[in-house]
Amino acid sequence: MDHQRREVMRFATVFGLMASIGLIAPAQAEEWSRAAFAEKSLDEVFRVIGVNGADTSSALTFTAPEIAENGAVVPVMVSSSLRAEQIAILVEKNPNPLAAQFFFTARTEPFVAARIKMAETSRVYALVKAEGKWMMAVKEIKVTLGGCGG
Amino acid sequence: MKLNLKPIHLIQRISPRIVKRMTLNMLFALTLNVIFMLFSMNATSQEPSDAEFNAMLKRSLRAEGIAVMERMEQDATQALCSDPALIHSQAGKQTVDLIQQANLASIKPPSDGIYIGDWRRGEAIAQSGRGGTWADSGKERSGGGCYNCHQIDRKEIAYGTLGPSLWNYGKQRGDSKEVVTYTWNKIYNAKAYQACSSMPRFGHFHLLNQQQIQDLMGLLLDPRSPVNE
Amino acid sequence: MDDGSERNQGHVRRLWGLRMSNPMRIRAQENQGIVDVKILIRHDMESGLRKGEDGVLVPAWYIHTLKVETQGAEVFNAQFGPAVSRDPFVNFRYQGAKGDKLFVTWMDTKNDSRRDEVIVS
Amino acid sequence: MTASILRLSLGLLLCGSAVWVCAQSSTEDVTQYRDMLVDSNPAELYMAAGEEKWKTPHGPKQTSLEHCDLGLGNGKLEGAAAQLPRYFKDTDRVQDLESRLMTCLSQLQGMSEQSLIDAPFGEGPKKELDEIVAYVVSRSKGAMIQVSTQHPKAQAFYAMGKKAFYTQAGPYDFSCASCHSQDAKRIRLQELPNLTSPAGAAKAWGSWPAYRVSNGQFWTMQHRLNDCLRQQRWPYPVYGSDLTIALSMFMAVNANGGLYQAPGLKR
Repeated sequence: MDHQRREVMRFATVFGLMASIGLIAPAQAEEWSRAAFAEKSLDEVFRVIGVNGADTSSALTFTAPEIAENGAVVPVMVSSSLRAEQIAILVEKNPNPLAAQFFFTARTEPFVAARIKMAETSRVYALVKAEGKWMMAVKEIKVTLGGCGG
Repeated sequence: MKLNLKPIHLIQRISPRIVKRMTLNMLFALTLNVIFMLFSMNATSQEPSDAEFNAMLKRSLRAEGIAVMERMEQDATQALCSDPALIHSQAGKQTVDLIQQANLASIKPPSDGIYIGDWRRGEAIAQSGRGGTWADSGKERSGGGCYNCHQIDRKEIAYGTLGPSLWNYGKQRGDSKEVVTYTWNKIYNAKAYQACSSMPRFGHFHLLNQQQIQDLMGLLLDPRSPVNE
Repeated sequence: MDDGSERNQGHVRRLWGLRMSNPMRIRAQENQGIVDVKILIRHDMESGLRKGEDGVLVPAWYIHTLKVETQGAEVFNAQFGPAVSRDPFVNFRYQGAKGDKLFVTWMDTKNDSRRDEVIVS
Repeated sequence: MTASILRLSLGLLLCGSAVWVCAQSSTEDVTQYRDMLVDSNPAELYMAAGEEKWKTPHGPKQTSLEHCDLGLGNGKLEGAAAQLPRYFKDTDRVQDLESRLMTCLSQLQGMSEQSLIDAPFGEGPKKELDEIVAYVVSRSKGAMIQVSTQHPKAQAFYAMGKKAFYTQAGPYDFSCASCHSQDAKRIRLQELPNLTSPAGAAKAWGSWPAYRVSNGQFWTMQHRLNDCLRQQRWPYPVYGSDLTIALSMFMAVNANGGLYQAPGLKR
């Protein structure tokens, strides 16, 4: 890792300060969708993020473990053979199903990997919007106990 | 209910007649042990003395919550099983028998004569590994932590392998008086059959109460329990 | 900004808070025109559903937006809810070149934010 | 939408209806889970913070830890962690990494050792110590574990650690050996390293300290041992106490010849 270490420079985050005192909007391209993350069922999340029907597709690859030793960290990876505009990851049995969503530009490859929390064993949905249409994949991920449980 | 923290000396828990016979036997065995230990100490000359070792433990550990320092006072079973060289020695083998007898003699059958409880509650007890640590209050009932070491209901995939699989336990063994008594005894005091078993003595140290042991018995032996599907 | 106001004190706290946040760990490597970007962020990502040691719920506090810009244009925008793991990790790819300067910015629900930059290798 | 969810649920029955098939492949699946996690270890965040703390002058003498001797000379970090615990002449003690760093923090920067010992895990000065540990061990990554018992005190600590490893006590009759003296066993789904075998000890000793995903914390070996003893239902081990160092000595010497790969990533 050492040889790969970059000189990571930190800015005074003028941007953040400006955002905090309301001089500019927090994000210009895609504003954080508080509503989508607050919804409590899959269908409500679909409605808010504009999914009105999605089918499984071989163009979509969703990689996640069958078994997660701990629900606190569940690695997920989504990719597509079609250019993606948006990817969303939903956990059916979490109190708020939408875990994360990603917005891509024409330069972004249709690929994302992240780590999410799962409250319990649940189906996990990966949704990809490509060419204006949504497709999806679903996987059941078992959340187990790894250690003594004491 | 509070955990009984102080190690119980087995000798005090068995009938006077057996004590008399056993004390003599044990004294003989222990004398042999001491001779053996002195010999092995000279042989390797690296083993710390008990005084040194206990002083090290004393300055390194402190009481925290229910985890009091008295927990470091070993009973005869723990003292034997802390010495792997001794267990496999000639003197050790004799002590092993005595320790098993003493543990067996200390087991109490259920006071209401009921051996088989509710398997559903038993499953919950088998799942929970809580209790007995310095982070526990001692007010809540402990779990049995059975899945930590055993496969039980096959639907639970997160099971340990330190102990044997208990899947179909009752289906394979039936519910004869011998099987029921053996199972009760094994949960109550596993050291009755294997002096240095890794399994805690759940009844002996009051880690589980009578009701909880009955419920675990149900999980293992009730024909309706999913374990016996 | 008016001096001595509570609002001003708030900013002092925030400035201190900004100084305390840890730098992100960013790896960005180009291979055949595709830049692979891996970002690790030190953040507790409190969901608001977790009880602390005193048995009281720890208030929600998590990163809600992470964005990556290069040459004045955004190439990646992520929105998180409380179900993104503690110390978040994100991996994405874009069409770029060695020497690209990436600006990575996160913002959380207490309006804390942080911006780090990295040169693609 | 609902219709397509229903269609999908057919595929999901794979695991639900034939649970035992899933059970048989569970170990493979857990391997998949771990493989997906190893790529980016959040311990790197602690390493970066620790490097800054190592290099920044602190305390009344405004000294940085670059003058700290971890056994290979002042400020020499490369491979140092892979040779700990060791006997130190200046303190006339056998010390592990954490206790040695406490010596440096107190001697070089005037920090109170007691305040470090007393601080709760993951907070205040102990969190800073954790970060320094993360940085120091990262500079031994790939080194061979080489712990010496040449000094009589080091030899005595190994013997003491071995005795402690097999000592049963407490209401559960547990010793370290109860869980860590056999090959290929596990608790729940977690494999238990056999710390009495060179391979098992090397795998365990060589991958701690580690970032634990279950609680999102970086744990030093002192923290790891503290939680082992908690689960053993023993009394509380004092941070940096001789018992903890002796147990580390036992593990580290058994691990000699193995590869030091810390900081690791654990469940």
